[in-house]
Amino acid sequence: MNFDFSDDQKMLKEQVSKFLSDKCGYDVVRRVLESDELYAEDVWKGLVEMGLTGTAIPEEYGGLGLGALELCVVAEELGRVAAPVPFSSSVFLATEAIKLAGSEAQKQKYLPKLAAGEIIGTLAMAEGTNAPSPRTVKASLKGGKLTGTKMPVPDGEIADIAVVLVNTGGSGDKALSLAIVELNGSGISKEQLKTIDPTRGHAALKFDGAAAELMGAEGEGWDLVRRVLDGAAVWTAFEQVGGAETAMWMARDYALERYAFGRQIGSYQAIKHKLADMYVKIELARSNSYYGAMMLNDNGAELIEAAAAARISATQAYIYAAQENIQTHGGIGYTWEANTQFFYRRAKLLALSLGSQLYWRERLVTQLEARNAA
Amino acid sequence: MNFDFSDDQKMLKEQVSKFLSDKCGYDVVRRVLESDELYAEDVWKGLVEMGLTGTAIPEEYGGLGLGALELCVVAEELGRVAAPVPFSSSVFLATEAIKLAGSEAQKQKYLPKLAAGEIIGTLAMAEGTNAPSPRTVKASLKGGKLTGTKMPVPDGEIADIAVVLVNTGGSGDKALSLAIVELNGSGISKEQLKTIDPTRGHAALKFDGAAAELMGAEGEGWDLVRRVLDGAAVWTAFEQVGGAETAMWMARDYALERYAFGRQIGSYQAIKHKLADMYVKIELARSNSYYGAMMLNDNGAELIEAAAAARISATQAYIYAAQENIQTHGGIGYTWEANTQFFYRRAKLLALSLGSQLYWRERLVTQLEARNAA
Amino acid sequence: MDFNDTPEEAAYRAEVRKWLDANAKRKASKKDTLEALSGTDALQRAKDWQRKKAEAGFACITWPKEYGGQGGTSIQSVIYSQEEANYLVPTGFYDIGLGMCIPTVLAWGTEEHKARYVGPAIRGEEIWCQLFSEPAGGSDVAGLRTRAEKDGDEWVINGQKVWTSGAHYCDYGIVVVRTDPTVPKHKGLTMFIVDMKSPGVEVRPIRQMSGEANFNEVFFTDVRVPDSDRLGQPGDGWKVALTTLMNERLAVGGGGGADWSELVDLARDAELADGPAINNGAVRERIAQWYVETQGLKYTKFRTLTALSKGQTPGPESSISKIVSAPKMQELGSFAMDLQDIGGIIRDRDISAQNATFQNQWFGGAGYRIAGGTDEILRNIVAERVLGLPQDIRVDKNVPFNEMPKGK
Amino acid sequence: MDFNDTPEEAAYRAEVRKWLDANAKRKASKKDTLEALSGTDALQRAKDWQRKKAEAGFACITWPKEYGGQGGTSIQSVIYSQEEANYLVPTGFYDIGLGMCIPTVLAWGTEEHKARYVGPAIRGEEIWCQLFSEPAGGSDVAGLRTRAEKDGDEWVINGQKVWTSGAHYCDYGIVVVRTDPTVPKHKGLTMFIVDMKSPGVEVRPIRQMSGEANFNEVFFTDVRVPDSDRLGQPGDGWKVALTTLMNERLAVGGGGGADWSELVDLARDAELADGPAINNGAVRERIAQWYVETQGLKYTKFRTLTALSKGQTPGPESSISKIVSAPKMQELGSFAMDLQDIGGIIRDRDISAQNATFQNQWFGGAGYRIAGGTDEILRNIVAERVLGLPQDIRVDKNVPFNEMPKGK
Repeated sequence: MNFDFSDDQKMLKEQVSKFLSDKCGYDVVRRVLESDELYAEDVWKGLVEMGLTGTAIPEEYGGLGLGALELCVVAEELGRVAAPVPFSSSVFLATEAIKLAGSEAQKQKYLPKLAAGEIIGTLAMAEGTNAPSPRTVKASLKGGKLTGTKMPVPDGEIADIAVVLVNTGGSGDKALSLAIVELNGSGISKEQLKTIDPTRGHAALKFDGAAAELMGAEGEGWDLVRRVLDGAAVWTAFEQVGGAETAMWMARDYALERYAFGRQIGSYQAIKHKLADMYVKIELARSNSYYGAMMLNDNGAELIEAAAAARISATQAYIYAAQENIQTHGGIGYTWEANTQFFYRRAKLLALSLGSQLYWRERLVTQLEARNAA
Repeated sequence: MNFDFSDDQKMLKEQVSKFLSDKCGYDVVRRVLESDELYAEDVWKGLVEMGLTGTAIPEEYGGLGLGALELCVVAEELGRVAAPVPFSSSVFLATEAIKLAGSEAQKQKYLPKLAAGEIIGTLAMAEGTNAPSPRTVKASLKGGKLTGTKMPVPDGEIADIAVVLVNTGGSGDKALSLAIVELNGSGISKEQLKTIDPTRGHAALKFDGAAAELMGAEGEGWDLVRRVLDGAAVWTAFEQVGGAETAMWMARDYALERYAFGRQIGSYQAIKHKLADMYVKIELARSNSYYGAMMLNDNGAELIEAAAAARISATQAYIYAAQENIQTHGGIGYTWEANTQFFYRRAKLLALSLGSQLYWRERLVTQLEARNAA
Repeated sequence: MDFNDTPEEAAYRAEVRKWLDANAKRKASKKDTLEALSGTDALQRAKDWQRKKAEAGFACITWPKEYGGQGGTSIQSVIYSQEEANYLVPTGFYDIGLGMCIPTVLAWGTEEHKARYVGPAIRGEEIWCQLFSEPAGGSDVAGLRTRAEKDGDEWVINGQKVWTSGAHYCDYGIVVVRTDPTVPKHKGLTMFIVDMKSPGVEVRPIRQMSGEANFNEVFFTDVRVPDSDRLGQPGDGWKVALTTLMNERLAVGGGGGADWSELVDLARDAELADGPAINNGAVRERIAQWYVETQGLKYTKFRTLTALSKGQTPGPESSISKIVSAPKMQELGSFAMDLQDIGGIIRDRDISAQNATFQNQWFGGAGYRIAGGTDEILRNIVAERVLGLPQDIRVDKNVPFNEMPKGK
Repeated sequence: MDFNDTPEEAAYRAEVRKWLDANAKRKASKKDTLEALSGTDALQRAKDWQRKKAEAGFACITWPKEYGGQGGTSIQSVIYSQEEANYLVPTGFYDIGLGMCIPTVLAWGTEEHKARYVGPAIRGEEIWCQLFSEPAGGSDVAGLRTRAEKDGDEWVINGQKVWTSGAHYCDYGIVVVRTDPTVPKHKGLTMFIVDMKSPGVEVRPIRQMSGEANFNEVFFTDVRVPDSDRLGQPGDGWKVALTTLMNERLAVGGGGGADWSELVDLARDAELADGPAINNGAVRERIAQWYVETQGLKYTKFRTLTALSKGQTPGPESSISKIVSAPKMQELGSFAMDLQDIGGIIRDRDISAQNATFQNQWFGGAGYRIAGGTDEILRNIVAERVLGLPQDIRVDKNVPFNEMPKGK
């Protein structure tokens, strides 16, 4: 039994943590929130220099050749500081989609650049305010031409390439395919969107006959994208746990320093129990995330359940911790000046970014039904 | 605007309250719980003598000719003491079903006896552990003969007549009809069931060609029984509010008298906020119940929504108050000797007796959808 | 039991409606409200409307005639509000002044105060704000640090207030300050009327997390107030403030915003990965739950109105409205965003469902759970004042304010 | 990161499994457990099994060899428990004695105590119970009133204990009593070993709300205990008791009972008025939620085991298991009853779904939320010991016990 990260993994975590606490303080998050900057380019460069964009890319494609577990520890640290960088889009989504579905040529072409941080990638799934699915995705790929509008696309304005979920006309779940498109070509317009979390840019991408190429077999897009999401769910769960812990400790520190009626507010049960509940939710999320990490790393048979459980519990923990962190702070916590808002915004962004809990519950229970029947 | 009971109604409430606090203390509830008694016959007789079984029966059929509102105040007081009597079965269900669906002859035959308390009635809907519906009710009525098993039937062992939901072979929602059957005839066997609340007896009734007669039009049973349930939901909501208030005040009194760590436990926020939450839920339930009462009394256009809202909120209030009353008491609250158990049992019994929250939510939302579309 | 007016009430309602029909435009849709309130001339329009109401005898209906009120009943006041809500009229600017400040002046002010201040306030000529909250105070309103020192016939105020609505356009405020730090905290406070245009009063907007700025910080630097503008005796400030806060509790509403009905509309439109949201039992459960809560609050208000109409005074029970509606506001917003899946992050009114109302509500709910009494404080109030449970142990009861532990 | 044993662990596990295969019957199904535990000879069978385990070196694996333990590691102990759980063996009778009482004797007893009591306990010859809770105590364990007075070389105990498991078949108990009521409450306590067959010890079963009787009240009337059976010094009782309670926290399990999997089975069978329960999104939401909680606790335990295997001591984090599983037990039972609609009230194992397991769990959950630390106390523990938040204001810290307000 060794249900923990290895010493090497912990050392990596330590390095990332040190870099981020030096370079990615609240001032950086606030800078991106309040300015027109689309991301913290300085922080991103530092991460690239550490080789982290290539963490789980095989050495033959220019990566570090490490595994899923190493990405978990990186994700947790990025979450802890609410880092305003396109790591999840480029690494958890685009890179992994190419690793999973790309042809050898596509891998050769894009993975080394992604590993080296020369390009930023993203995954374009949604088309507005419905859940992406074979019933709702309309963007089409015909004769190498991509047409339609994708939004919100994470880091859509800064990304160089996008893996796009497109409708190729098959029936039922076979309606969808994946395509890869270079975003600096013609027939593409980008528009920054107003969202709940400006520290992580999202855009509307309009494709009007843009050059694109199929990635993976035609009709396999829905299956492929869900597999990409399973992996991303695990890494994002670590990101969420990291953020939730920051929010919890922020609330706890404030509860110790703030006095009401002559006592630390942290001595009142309403606050104590709220914080205890944060802790409980975070511990459940962390434990489920560990199992998700193990399944992802081992390509285990329970990956779908494990990923969904990690995602659901991490989403609940982060939402609760971020929200009740504001509540613990009282009025000051609701001001623009307070740093509580970074986590409130990010918690909800991450809760929705890979599909809401409704999607994940359904994915989980469908799997449990099948398992229980067996 | 006069959203309150009238002075006459309040006087009736006072009378019932006085009678019950004299005659139906915890000792009576415990006596029925611990003995083979099926109900508190002494209390029942007293209620009959006060004419309450005929409260909403027109004078022409021997009743008091009062309305739905008067039954509400009676229900609340019965709930307050967790009275172990067949009032709901006989009055809210059987009597109202006959008033709604009975032929003139059926009314003439049964209502005066029900009003006078000479007979006890009940409604037999369920057939085991599935929700009764056109898809699950199998008991059949053919040529005046009733066959099948109904359980749990409230007060099935002591009831003299039952209104029975039967399958008469129509298609879809028209599969069901209502029948009325005298339970002292042949072809009927009764078996007392072990349930979560022995202070309100329930039986399995097996019909093997028992004589029965159709009540209301054939194929209208599902519609009729749902209308009966709407009314019963409002009265039961008052019963639930009454019980919930008793549980709340029991918890509150204990929180004042019990000390831990040198202080009244009612001075700790965990207990205070728990009690405040009870109060909030009860007030919402009471307000929804008032509106249900008004709709029921006026046969208003929003009866279905109002009844469902009353039932859902009263169920939630009673379940919460009863459960957290035990929690407030700690260990002693979980013993057989404690009176907390009466309310824990009764809260759940009433939560299920007219169909669980899942039924009522669905009834409500279907109605809201229709209204919002309009 | 009915919702109908008594004959007297009906007659009054008819009169109100007639006047409103003659003087204001009836609302055609929900959107109308927003438009009526926006624009740079909103304040002037509000002043005009308030003057008109006062002239017609529909302003401050329950106040004594001698000070410019109508000497009417609570239920008349409610009837007027119910009817006015159907018309496109500017509201909001006078809620605090007429809802909280002037009632405090009426209760504690001298005859001179009443003669000077009440009339202009009713006629809308002078707007009032309330200056209680402080950065260090929060839920512990009495823990305030802004101080006033006596200097001849004047008091000199120094300190900072926060969360003051409308401070930038108000003419007067009521301010509670510490005049004696050597006695326990509730005992060393005094209330003053302050001219908001006095030298040394500086108003700065507070930007909220949501990006809006609905409140202000107000800084006092050597602000001089004549002793004659004191409300109550020195040291009575807490008792005076309680009068204001009791009136606040009555004034706090349901929070508004999208509710179950908007959620039904959204659920009809929203496609989840496995089908239309409206068919999902988890969605239907929430629609039912929020319907039940909203209706419960609505009919609780009707019960209160009935009590009012019988001459009873509503008590701290009214706290339940905010206990229920504040978390609902936040949760409903959040859940509605979930129904929009990834697209739920979009806050652009042209793209997001129902003009991004759910996203804005999710932000606003976080603040509404705090403003005017947190979820936690309101539960304390219900537990203590309705259910009679003991206060938490108070370490600050008998300690001089300047010796109390304060934290950062 | 893997669940596999190290080579040493694997070897130990193989050894354990080999011995269990030779000495016990492997479980075929879940039901087997219940049958193995029932019957009037359960106690004797438990004694036989404990003796066998001790002879084979699998009892009290981590305890020192000199007192009859094996001097083994925590992880060996866990491995044995994991494996034993797959076999039909009688359990339960020794959990408190070997899990809480004897560890306290080992920590605080004299050499004579250890020599006399530990061996027979390990071999199952003597069973122990724990006598801490009192009617007036509850969550406030130190607020106990049972008193002992010195009389020569003996102490005379009078008072009442409650919630004592197994008092009727136990040979010995550890009892904490008040020996000095004139000092603050934590300081006047003393712990004793008590012979449960002593004159004056009377055991009465407590009937629970659910109808079962798993616990006892124990009355002490002039029970005499030699001073040599004192554990620790007079006045040290609270410190000694904390040793016991720390061990309890480790011993408390997940509560067991029906979980998401049973709920899936039920939802497949149950027909709601509008269709099969398994198709209802609200049902699916709860299946997902409880799956996530159960798995979260399971993997939290694996994280704890990993820490154990590295020689670390688990802390108060283990409280989270009961915080999550106790309300879940109650709510899952309650919700499963809802799925059975009106029929959910039936508690007859032959009629109700899955042998009335949900109904029984709904009763049991109400008790489980209280026993061994209420929901509320456990949150205090997490907040104080894990997150470092201050204790609530303690009015009982420096007050002589006999001057403290006590209520009824």
